[in-house]
Amino acid sequence: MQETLSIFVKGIFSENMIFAYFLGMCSYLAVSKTVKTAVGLGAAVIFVLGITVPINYLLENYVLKEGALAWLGEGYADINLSFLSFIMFIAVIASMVQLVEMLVEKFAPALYGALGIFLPLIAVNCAILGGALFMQDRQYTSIGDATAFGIGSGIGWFLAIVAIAAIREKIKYSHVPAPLRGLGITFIITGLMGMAFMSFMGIEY
Amino acid sequence: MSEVAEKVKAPAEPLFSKKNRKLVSDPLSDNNPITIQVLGICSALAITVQVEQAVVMSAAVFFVLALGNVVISLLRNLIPGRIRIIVQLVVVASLVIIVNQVLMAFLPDVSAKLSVFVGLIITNCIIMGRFEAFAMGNKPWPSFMDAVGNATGYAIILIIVAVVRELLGSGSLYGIPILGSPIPVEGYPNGTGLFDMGYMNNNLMVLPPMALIVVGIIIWIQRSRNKNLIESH
Amino acid sequence: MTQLNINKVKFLEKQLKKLEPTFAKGGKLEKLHYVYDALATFAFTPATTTSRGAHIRDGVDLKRTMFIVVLALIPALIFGMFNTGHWHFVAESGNWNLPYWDNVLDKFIYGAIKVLPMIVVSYGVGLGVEFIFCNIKGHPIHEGFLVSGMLIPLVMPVEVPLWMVAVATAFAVLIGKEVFGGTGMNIVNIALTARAFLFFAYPTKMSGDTVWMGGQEADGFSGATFLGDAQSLLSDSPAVNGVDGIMAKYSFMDSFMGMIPGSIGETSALACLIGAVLLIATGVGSLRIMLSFVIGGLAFGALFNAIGVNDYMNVPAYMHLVVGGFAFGAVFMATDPVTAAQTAHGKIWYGFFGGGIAILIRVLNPAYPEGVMLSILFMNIMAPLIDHYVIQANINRRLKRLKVA
Amino acid sequence: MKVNKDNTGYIFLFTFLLIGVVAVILSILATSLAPQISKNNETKKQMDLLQSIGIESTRANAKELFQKYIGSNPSYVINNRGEVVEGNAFEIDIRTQHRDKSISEDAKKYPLFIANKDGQTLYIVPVVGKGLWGPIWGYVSLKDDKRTIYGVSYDHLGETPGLGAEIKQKFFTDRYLAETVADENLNYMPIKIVKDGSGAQPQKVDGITGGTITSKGVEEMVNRTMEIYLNYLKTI
Repeated sequence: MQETLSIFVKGIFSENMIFAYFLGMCSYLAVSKTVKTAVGLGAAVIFVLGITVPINYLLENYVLKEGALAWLGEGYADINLSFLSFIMFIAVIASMVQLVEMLVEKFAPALYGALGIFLPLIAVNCAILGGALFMQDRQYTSIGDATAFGIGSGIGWFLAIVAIAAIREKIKYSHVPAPLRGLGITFIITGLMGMAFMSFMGIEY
Repeated sequence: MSEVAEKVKAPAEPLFSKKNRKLVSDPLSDNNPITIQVLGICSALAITVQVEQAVVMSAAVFFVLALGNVVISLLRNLIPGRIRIIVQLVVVASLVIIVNQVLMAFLPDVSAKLSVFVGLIITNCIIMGRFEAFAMGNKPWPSFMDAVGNATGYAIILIIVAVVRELLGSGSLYGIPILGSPIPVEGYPNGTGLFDMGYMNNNLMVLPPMALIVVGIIIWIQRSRNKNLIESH
Repeated sequence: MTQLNINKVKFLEKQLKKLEPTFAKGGKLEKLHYVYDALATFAFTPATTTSRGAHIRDGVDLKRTMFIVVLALIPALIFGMFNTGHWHFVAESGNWNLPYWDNVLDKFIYGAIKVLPMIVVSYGVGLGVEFIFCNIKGHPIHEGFLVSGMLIPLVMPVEVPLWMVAVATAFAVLIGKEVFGGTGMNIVNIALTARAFLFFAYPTKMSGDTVWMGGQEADGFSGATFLGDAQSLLSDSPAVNGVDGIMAKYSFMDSFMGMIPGSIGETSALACLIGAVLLIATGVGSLRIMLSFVIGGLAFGALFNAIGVNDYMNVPAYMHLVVGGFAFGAVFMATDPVTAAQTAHGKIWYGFFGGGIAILIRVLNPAYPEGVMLSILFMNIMAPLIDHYVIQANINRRLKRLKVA
Repeated sequence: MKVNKDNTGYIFLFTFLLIGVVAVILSILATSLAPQISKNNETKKQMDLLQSIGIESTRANAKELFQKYIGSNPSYVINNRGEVVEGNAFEIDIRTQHRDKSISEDAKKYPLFIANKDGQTLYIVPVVGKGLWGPIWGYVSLKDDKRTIYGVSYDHLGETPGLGAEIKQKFFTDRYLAETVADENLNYMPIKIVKDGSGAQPQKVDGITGGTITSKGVEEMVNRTMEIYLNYLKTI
């Protein structure tokens, strides 16, 4: 339990998707002009990461990994399909996003109003595929850990994009040198934020 | 109808016509995928700690983008519109798997350092972006030129960032010590070269935040030289 | 403000007036106009008046504010110099219990020789970058750096090489401030940026046992700080004998007075307190932030006392307030009006979590002994978000009131 | 010929063909490269093992050197009580053994390699533990008195460059040379990492300045592992 909690907290702070691995930067830069949209996109990322990481975990451990097919019978124990993992993960993500979009639209129209336009953006958000790949790389030992990691890093991503959106709203009134306006200053702010987030790196949870 | 079309058809374009050359030269600076189009940053920054990794990453992206652009362009009249995103994803993912397998087989040490970032080429927005914006509507050769240009533009930024970070962060370039060695040897308790004079490696350069700040400064310099690129906000 | 009138030497004013045409438009040194302007207005109130727009009339302008902060830093600076000298002699003699108030003048002179060059470098590099920048960009020079330039050396260990001070100052002024458009526009505190830069870039020069005492010579003499020693409680082989051992080595009173090793200006909670009184009395520093910062620190400290899983958690909460940079951070860093939260409610949250996270990092993060600077940096980042939600909550409340009415 | 590209039948046909082609290409590639990839992993392990007995190797000559010094000797798998159990020492992944909580302490397997260099028998013990950011691991080789360290090689996943990451460097691994992990009767004695510069004394090793946590991790992993292996080394 303690380990699961530690994975969760690490995902938010010390192994933050944005500040430690730069994942999901494209949408992070594009959709962080106002806090309101940032909250929408951030929530969508938490949602999708929380769903796709555990599904990909099952896929990895019961289909792709070396020996993962052993449950089918003795003869399948030697099969190693891990070279297919990229294509399987991205397929799961793309179809899950589609499915979630349809379900949300049907059963929770209010939520769809808030998240709807962001969901298609998410299929190509590096943070989602990154979540699956880190899950594979770090070999979490249970589906609970994998879920905790998914949701934790989703929240970390959320925190990052909402914080920068607030800062960008604030610096609208600053005299940023013209060549730095927009993209340049956002990069530099993110760098400074990264330094601040590093204070959590190394905490033993 | 067809006769008329035959007549109006322009003479075959030379392979390196002005238009084709522009496809290559544009993304190098004025329309650089990273600093202007804001694509493909995700995987770009984490691996720029050393020049070697940046070079291998650039080569991998070049391979995936060039081949992918050509394949998509060849298939462009066959791909059903409704599933084109999925088809594009499948093409990228397959090419990336090939790259990953080849790296694991022939460059195992670099492959270990790049870890998950090879896989993340799949969601590198440059690639999907070029497929969708260019290869779906153009012939294979221009698509290839477009890929060359964009991949090179990506590589340039990656390598500049990596040079700055490796030189200041580790005192070396491509793994070769430039500023001396920080490892103490007999008679030199602080290391050799510049390190003997009290210089120290800047560890922050090796850490993630500095990559962002370096890119920010590159954008600053680039846009100061070309005022057309300045954003209104 | 009367003390400034002493500066009003007629001669100086005349000289400046004489020089003015040289810097005016079309003059020989037109390019350096902003440098002239900065120096002239530093000495004298400008003769120009505002011509349009809405203005709030207030006797306090930016320059005077900065002057008060620098004044408030003086006790910490003076004591810091003396303390640096003391620990130098401790290291030289190898005797931890060297009488504190002996040879006061010698100690002070030694400390001054160590500290003054750092101040000179910090001001020289910082103002240099600023002057160059202002001339390229053509905007007037602000006085903001007067405070930052003093804060930077005060938060450094005494043994940090001067070139590192220079690099850090240049980085902080350029990336922390100029890219945002100069004074008043930055989102992170300049001095903290400098310190964080050095901390991550050259960790061996910013922590550990060998950097706190000037010119350490005695071999094998460990010059750890309270935090450094406390950190070793996290491992199974503490350098001193448990919490009691540390408390015996650094008593509460010594720590409060500042008679312990540490960064130049931050050891004395008393000196910070004197500064705080001045800041609050003149209305320059926010009492709200200082108080909530201290309360946050105490609350988290008490919480960890209650949990008490490892030895470090048992360090008494009140002790956290007087060691390391806690007091200095609460008084001079967290209250920076530009980077702190702007709303009244926001300031309370900002201070509380600033103080709390500082203790959290100290106690839980074995990689970073000092948490205060990093926690304030983190809260600088979060401040705009806090403000955003405080304002949103206000708007919502008023909307509700409107509906009820 | 004009094809209706939005026809469902066409979409299915296209998808089917695409998947077929992709599957064939990828399978051929994967099967043809698989032996090379597993050979690479094997080579890396051989190089690490060789490094711990003080032999620098390259990918090209690792196999040959490994065969010469280590491969020709027997290797063992033991459990935490020091008894020999079934298994192939080279194929055991100590990192999985260390972190997988589904394996009980008693069922964990510990590989032991024996090397022969310059007529001396060396015992190579794999170690694995936790650094500041992630796992650290390595190999420690003991001289034929089974208690004096002959050489070590450490590696890590993501320790801070310039600080914790220095455990890989020769200047740090050299500090372990000639330290002892047990007394004459092979009773376990821990090696302490110290930071006050007194590392020259027996049973003490200087840590890395600023890399305290990683240094402590190395201390913990070496001591914990050696205590287990000494159970077995006593019996031979």
